Amino acid sequence: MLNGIPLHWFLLVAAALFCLGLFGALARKNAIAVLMGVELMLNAVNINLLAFWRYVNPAGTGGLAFTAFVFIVAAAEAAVGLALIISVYRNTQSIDPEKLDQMKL
Amino acid sequence: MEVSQIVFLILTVTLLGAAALVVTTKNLFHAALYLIVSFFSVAGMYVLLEAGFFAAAQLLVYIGAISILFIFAVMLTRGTALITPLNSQAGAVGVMSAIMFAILAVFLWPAPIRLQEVILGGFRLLRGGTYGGEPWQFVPNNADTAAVVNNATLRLGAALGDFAQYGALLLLSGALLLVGVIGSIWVARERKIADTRADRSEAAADARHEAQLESEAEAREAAALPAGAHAASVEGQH
Amino acid sequence: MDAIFDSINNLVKIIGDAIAGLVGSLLPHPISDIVVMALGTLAIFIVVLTLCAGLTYLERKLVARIQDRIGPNMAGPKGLLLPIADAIKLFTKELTTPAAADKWVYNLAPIIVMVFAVLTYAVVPFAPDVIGTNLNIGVFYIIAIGSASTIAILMAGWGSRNKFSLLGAFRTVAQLIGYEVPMLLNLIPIIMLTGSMSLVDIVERQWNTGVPFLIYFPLSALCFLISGLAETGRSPVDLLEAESEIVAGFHVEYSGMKFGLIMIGEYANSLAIAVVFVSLFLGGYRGPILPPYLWLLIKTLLVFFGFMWLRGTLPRVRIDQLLNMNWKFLVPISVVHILLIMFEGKLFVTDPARIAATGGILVPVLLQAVIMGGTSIGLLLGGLLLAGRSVRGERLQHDADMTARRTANQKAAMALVK
Amino acid sequence: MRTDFAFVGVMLLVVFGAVAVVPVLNGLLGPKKPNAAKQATYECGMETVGDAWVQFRVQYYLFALIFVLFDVGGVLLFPFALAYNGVAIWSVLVVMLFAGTLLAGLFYAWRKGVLTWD
Repeated sequence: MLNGIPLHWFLLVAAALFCLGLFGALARKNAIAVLMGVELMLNAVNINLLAFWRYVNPAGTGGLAFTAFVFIVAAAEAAVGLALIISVYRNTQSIDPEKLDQMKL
Repeated sequence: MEVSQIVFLILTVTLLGAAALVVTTKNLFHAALYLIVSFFSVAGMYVLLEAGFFAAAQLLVYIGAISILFIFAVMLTRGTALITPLNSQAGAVGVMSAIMFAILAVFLWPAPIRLQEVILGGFRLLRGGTYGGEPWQFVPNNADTAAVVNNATLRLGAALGDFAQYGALLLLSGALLLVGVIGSIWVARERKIADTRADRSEAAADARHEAQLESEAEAREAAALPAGAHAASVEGQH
Repeated sequence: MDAIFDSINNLVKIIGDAIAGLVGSLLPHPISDIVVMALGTLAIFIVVLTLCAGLTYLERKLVARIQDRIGPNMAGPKGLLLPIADAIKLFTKELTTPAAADKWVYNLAPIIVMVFAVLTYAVVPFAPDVIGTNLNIGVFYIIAIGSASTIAILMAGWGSRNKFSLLGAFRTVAQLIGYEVPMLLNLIPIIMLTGSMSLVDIVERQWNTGVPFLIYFPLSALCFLISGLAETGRSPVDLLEAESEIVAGFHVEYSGMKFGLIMIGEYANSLAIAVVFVSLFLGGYRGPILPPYLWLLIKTLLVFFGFMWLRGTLPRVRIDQLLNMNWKFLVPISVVHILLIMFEGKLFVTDPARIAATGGILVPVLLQAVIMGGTSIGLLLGGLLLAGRSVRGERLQHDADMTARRTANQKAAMALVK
Repeated sequence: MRTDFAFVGVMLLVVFGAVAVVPVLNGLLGPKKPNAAKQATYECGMETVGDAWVQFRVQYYLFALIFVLFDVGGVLLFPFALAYNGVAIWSVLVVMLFAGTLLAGLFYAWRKGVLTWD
């Protein structure tokens, strides 16, 4: 209990955010929007990591270190994913993931 | 209601509202802006969790860097007007996400079912332990905890440099970033026109086509030649 | 006598405490805290706005002097009322909105520029115990806020739905994100020596050791200043509003007070850079004899005077030059600087307790400062030498290419004539 | 910790409120005579051709990539800089290796000509 906010509030919000991100990642028709959904999911993970760090083990650094790692992963994922999308768009003039059904461009 | 609870609820509403708009808005630039709003609310959540360093890092990394990448990508891939923002499986995906959230909510809500204890107890039983017991031991909210939380960034820094703790993680993340950036530069770079695969295959097809035309023409010439020669010889006979 | 000096030195704090006490006695507990914070916020906001207004007048006058003009002289005595006249003019202009604009984004952008500009001042110490809030991540917060405000420019460029706006916004963002990197990197040596990110701790360390960080890290100071100028779009690097190239950059379509907000926001940003520079490298509010807030004001005005001087003197650089200087000079040299300082910080130690723990050579503070400052200057000179040589090599190569092409053309022409 | 940040939150709200009033006030004080020519997109007097939201060059994205490399890497350097006084020399070497990784990325981009604006 941390000044009146119980842990499960944070976990519920993170769960809702994760499910919204999942919906975005699976249901959007635009590849960039799919990546936005993935970013939302990573943020939900970060909220969980920091919430457990703060409530359960603030003396340790595991939650913090892995949050930092998720930051890096998110940045690298966005960079590579968007570069791929730009490249695909340049070759096919489309960023609808459903239309990309060929192995070669 | 305490002040922190009110702040939490406001942040929750903005966060989930903005996230819902991110996944449904048709205009991608607006979706990127809503994404920024949700990042900002997540930074507020970090402040409530007393991780100030990560709140600022959220601003720096997510809003200052990743959102900019997203907006640049949106600008670079224009001309793809969307009639519908969602694909054909959207309904099924929505139902699945809702079910998933319902399951998570049931698990996470502490009373009256306390399913988390059931599940964790079940895991313990599977691993040969005993059923029951508190799943998480919360730390008390006293001066010691406050001091520990306050110098968390310093301890994180010490842990990141130490191979006994997270030094390997630091180097791994450095390598990941490096590889990611090199890969993206390689993929996104504009090459000379004959260098892209599409152009290369096109050029190859062109070359094949030309070769075929050429050989056909040669064959025709070759076929025409004896006839001509014959005609010439006939003419010579006259 | 001491009591009088004390009360003069702590003038702001005494007034603030009195107001806080008054509010606390009138209102119940959580609300009174929030009201006190809101009042403090408003105080900072008003001080910043007043300073900005005064500085615009000073800057016009000074730049006019540099360019051999008189400058503002009509509104009030010596044109002193010009900022007020400007405000009245901007407030009574018509607000035009392009019909094609993305209304929400377009209208929100100037407000966000201004809000983020003011937010920076939350962690700047004005005097001992006179600070918005002493965050333990102080300088990191400043960088983060500066980084997040980039979005407002993209919003303005997109929202206007104008080719020039969008082009200007793109170029601006390319410049801003580039120059954030040296700014970020050059804070790290200071944090390493201080062991804290709070601006108060950084100022106090400089006062306690008696050596400002300018002597420790001249290279960092230079990089921070250049990137600060570029971040806020001050004149030698004001590609954000290159009137002659992209009409006025991302804010072509803004008029009236919306335009005014963007301008004041940028001005507040450059003032913030000056204040932060003073706190980081010149000892902040600390100084002998005079009261602290006066010291901060004097130092900040001096740094800002340098900004104005640069604006009046130097021509605008091209965008390729600007980006080249950042990525090919400032960033690599900053990283190398950090690496060297990390080494020296472990080698030359001032604290005897640390010798026992991690080893090293015990040196007095001044010697440490001189060693690190020497490294810093040496690195700067070496970098300049290297960069100068490479630039000269490129230029010679270019000249040679041009000559070769010219002779080839002449030969071809001669052949044609024959 | 949380109370420190409360000031930032209050500042955000108060300044946002104070600043948001300004354009509204200007709208009340200034004249309102819109017409089609005034609301047209400004292009130095020329008629606008095509949509303004045109496609841009990939070079901007490449610059943003290198920025992300240093921005995200720099974030990890900050906690270490904070802990610098208390760590052993080996830790310093680990972090130097990390910083070297960032430089390697910069030099790769340099070699590939990404940094050359044309």
